[in-house]
Amino acid sequence: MSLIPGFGMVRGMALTLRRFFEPKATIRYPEVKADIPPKFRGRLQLLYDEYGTLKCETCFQCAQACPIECIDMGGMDTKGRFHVHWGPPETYGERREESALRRSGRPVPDPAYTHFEGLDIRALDGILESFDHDPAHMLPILEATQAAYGYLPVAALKHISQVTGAWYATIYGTASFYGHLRFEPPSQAEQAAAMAARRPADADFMAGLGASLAGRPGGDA
Amino acid sequence: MTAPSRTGPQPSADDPRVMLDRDIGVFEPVPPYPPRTEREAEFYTLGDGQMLLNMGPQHPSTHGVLRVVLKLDGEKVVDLDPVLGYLHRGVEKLCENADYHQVISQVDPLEYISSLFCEWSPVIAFEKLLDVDVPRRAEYIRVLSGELNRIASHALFMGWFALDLGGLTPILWSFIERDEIVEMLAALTGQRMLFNYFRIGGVNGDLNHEFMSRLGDWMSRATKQIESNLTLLNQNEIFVRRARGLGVIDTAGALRMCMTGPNLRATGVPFDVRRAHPYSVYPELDFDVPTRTEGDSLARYLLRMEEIKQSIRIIDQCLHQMPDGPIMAKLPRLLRPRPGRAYAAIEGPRGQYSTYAISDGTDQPFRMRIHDPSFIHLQSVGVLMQNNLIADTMAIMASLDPVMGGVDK
Amino acid sequence: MTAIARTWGRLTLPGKVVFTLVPILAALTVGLIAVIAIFGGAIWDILLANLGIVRFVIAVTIILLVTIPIAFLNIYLEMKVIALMNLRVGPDRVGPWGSLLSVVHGLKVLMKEDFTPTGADAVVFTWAPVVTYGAAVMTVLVLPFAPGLIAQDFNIGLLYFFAVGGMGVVGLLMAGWASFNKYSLLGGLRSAAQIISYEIPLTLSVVGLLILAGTMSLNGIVEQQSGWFTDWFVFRQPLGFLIFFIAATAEGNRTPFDLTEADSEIVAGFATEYSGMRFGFFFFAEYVNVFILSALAVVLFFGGWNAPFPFPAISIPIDLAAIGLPLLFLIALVPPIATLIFAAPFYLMRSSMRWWVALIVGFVLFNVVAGGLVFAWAFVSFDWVAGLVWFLAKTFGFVFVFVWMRGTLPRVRIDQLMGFAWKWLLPAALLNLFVTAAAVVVVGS
Amino acid sequence: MDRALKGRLEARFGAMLAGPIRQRHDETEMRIGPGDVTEVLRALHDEPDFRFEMLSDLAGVDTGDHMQVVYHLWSDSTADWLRVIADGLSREDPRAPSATFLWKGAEWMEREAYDMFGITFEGNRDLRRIYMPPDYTSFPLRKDFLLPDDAARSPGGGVRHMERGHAPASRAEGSDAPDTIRRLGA
Repeated sequence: MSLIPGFGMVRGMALTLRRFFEPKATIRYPEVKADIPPKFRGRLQLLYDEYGTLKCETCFQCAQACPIECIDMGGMDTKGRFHVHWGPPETYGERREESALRRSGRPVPDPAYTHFEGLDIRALDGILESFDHDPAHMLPILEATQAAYGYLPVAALKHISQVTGAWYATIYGTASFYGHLRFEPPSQAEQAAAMAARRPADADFMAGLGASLAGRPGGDA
Repeated sequence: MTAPSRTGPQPSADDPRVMLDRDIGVFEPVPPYPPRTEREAEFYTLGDGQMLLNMGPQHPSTHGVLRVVLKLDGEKVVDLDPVLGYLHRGVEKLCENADYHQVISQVDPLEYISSLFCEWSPVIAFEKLLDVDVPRRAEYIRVLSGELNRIASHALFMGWFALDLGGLTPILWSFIERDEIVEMLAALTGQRMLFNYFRIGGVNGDLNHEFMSRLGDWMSRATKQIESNLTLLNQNEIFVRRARGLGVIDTAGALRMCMTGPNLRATGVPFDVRRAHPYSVYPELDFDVPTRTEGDSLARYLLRMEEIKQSIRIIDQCLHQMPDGPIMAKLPRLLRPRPGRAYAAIEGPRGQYSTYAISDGTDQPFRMRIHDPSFIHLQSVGVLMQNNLIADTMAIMASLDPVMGGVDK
Repeated sequence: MTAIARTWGRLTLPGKVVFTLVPILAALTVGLIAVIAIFGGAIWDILLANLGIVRFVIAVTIILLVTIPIAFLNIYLEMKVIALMNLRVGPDRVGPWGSLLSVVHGLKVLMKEDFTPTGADAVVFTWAPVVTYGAAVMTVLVLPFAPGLIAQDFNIGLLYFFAVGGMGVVGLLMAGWASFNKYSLLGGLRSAAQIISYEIPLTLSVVGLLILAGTMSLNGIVEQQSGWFTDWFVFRQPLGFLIFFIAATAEGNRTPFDLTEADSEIVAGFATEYSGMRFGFFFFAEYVNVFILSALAVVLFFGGWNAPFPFPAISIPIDLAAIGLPLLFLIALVPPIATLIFAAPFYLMRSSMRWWVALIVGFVLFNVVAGGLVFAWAFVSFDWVAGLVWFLAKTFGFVFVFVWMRGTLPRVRIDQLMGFAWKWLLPAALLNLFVTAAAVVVVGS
Repeated sequence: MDRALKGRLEARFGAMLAGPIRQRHDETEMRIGPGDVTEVLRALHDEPDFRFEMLSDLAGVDTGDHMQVVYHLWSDSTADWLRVIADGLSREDPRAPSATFLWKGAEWMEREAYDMFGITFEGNRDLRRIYMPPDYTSFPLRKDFLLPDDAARSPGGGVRHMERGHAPASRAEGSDAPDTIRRLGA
């Protein structure tokens, strides 16, 4: 505070008057867009190479690292491989709730996650125990796992990764290299049976659908 | 309709019944259940001529979604009861379910004004658990970016404090200050607000050209610009008369209230974790710990402005002493520290942030406790608010500089 | 048809009322014109017989109509000036430099839902903004805008001004009480305490001036300040002006004394529960008040409509009637020819410009130049035009100062506010009064 | 690591220690029983050769079979953080004495520990829930906390109070009152 009462206020007002004429800091948005820093990492994007194929190697590292699990491997590309799938931002919240639910140890009602769940890992633990949790014996572990479960469930791979310390990408690479290892249940028939068991109303629905299609010209039912 | 039943399942304070009670017709901030503690009973018992005033959670100057119930005698605030939890997201539980790397992005939004400090203390705690040595260049980069973030936070504090005292202009000037720093940090870290930059064992990226050019540009005029902004308030009679002698607390009281940071230093205690319990490369840097003895809002304000200057000094030294070398320690992708406990505290712009982490040998923390200075300082509002007016509630709260993201965790 | 029905359905209740009233009013106007055409002579006689009343009614109508643009202008000034001081651009989308934004705000306020909260005293709640706005507008009646341009030249003009201006606080108190909201109540009581305290130094500060002027008529006070700017009362009553200015700031609830609506403390004070046009009335009243207080400061201390120096009386004798018939040709020919002349350089020099664009530019330029010429002629020929221009320039200078203060200063606390009024302003005003009185006695004897 | 501090602590609190004093990095850790908390904290705070005047942190911990309350203290007499662990609180009814007699600022930290772990601090005069709603019944940071159980147990469905308040209810009772009022007033 200055000696003369009110002089400080006058100085402040002089400052604001000077700022009145100074250049302004506003970025006029629709005309001028703020530049995005080169390191900006605000949005997930899958890149394609010059032949139009996906550059993603489906190593699952992004899905594993994502803290709120909004990234998921799902869907199929044209070559029948997995590719990264992510929802619009609004679904992150739902993903987050699902994530919390799953971490609490309870089954998640969302069918997108059923293949991660419901796996009895006691057999897998036995296998891992017999191989001494050694990532060097990955191929025998995977073969034994397939022998135990019929195929290699994603949850099993994740568990192997967590217990042995090997990267998921390594395990996935090993598993996908050998033709005798498979990621789906062995036969279509069994899969269909499982589907039917899960949704018993399907048969009725298909029958009804066939009946409704039968009456239409061009219908092949 | 009948009066709310006092037995049976007790409704929550958010219960629509309180608002739908046509007999009252107005929302009274009295909880619809019998008082549970001594303090609650005392607070919600009104004396002669007293009334309750519900402030928030949407009040414009509660710095986020804080609800404060004021007990008034005229314009005089007799007592107040902050109600928290509107921003609570259970970050400690989230951290217990995330692996060590993921924790960093979980704690980032705690104090969204100064995110780097929220990352810093968990990172140090995990490094202690893992016995990792951080490369010196990474430490210097951490200090450099951290001090920049401290300036950004303090600059914004000036604006908020003036806004709560009724000044319109400083908040925009301080946002301009902050924006320059935030742009700089965006060039360094890739994000403007939730930087997610520190990593266990180092930092995410090295210094780059854009960051350095922006920083050099800013350093050449920072001091002058901040001084110029400060003339608006520091010499203003209205501002000084309002802030002086407002919310006074003495040293013993501040220690009793567990205050840290600028709020404690304003009472005369030179406690700064950077000096009192050094971490990172702060022992190698030359800076002062400013203190003041008044313990009022003006002292807290002036102290923060003084700290901006010290931070500029530190940044200058960091730029001159920046060593070459790696910015990350060699660490496996999946971290499994030995079972143990670690505690790490750092000096943030609001005070001491600390993390207490317990490892049980798995890749996720067994328990992760985050101690946030805003939380501690907010509870001392009730102590500072002895027979002040409503207008001072905001000013005192602003002078403590709480961020509700950190308070509610 | 469906489009009309849809539009009608989208209208809010005030909108429907307006759209119903407009045709009715149109019909009434037609009827009125018919009545005038038939009974014109008789009406004219009656009006001539009651000239004073007619004059008053016309003045009130004009003032009511004029306050709205004044409020718009003040709001725009506030937005733009504070924005520029904040180092931002402020309104820049609607109209040139965003100047129509406050008009859009006014329309928005009209469209908004107008609700009365449960538990509010509906009658008082509804009438509070009207009282506040009415008090603000009624004070304009005695303001001398220019020589002869005054609605009512009371011989107790200043007294009337303070009396009616003080009525605004009744509206604020009504609003604060009737809203059934604690924030509103606090705001209303704060405004009552504040305005009643500051009425006293405000009134006392001008008493010294009244001793010097010897009249309470605002027109008379202005006329005494003619001549050089050194004759303005601000140089004879500097302390009085300072007290008046501070008290007027408090009286108008402006920063740093805007405790009534302190948005960071009691949200918006008395206006917390108001919405729509009722809030608009409070809003307009505030800005009309700013204008009025600036105008009063100008009238009392800065010479009103007087120029700061003895304005040379130039008269350009244009006797339009003497031109006779060629005047018609002039009126018919000058605009197109001048438009062509102004458009020609644009069309010839810039080949990219279309001919019609050039014509439009030429027409606009012609209008600007012609308007300027006419204005300059009026300025030098009619003293009321010159007076109005000086008056408005000074007044908006003061409005700028009020806005400038709002952009700079923080708010004082209620106890500081009251302490300042009673401990400093009141003694200073009394001192000013005694010194002035003593000086008048000494000089006079 | 401050070896001297270890010696001093052992000499002063020898009988009260519930386990060995451990030191790692810049931390010294001592374990005491919950009954000794008041005495130990007061001694650490008041005695001139300790001067632990700053309570840096107060945390509750659920180890799975018992509860702990962890205090972190700072003093200018040592270069270490002192961690005092009040060990062995029962999970069924965890009780510890409050630290508010020394540090009033511990009040909210204790409220938080109560909210998250259900630890009752005797002597804290405002032991309410601080983050969770007052009608909440679970203790979220306990190791046996499961979200679905919690949702089933909490009144109002646990996570979504407002949805329950606004959900359409059947008007079978024939009452004229609006749904919300009738259901809540009943």
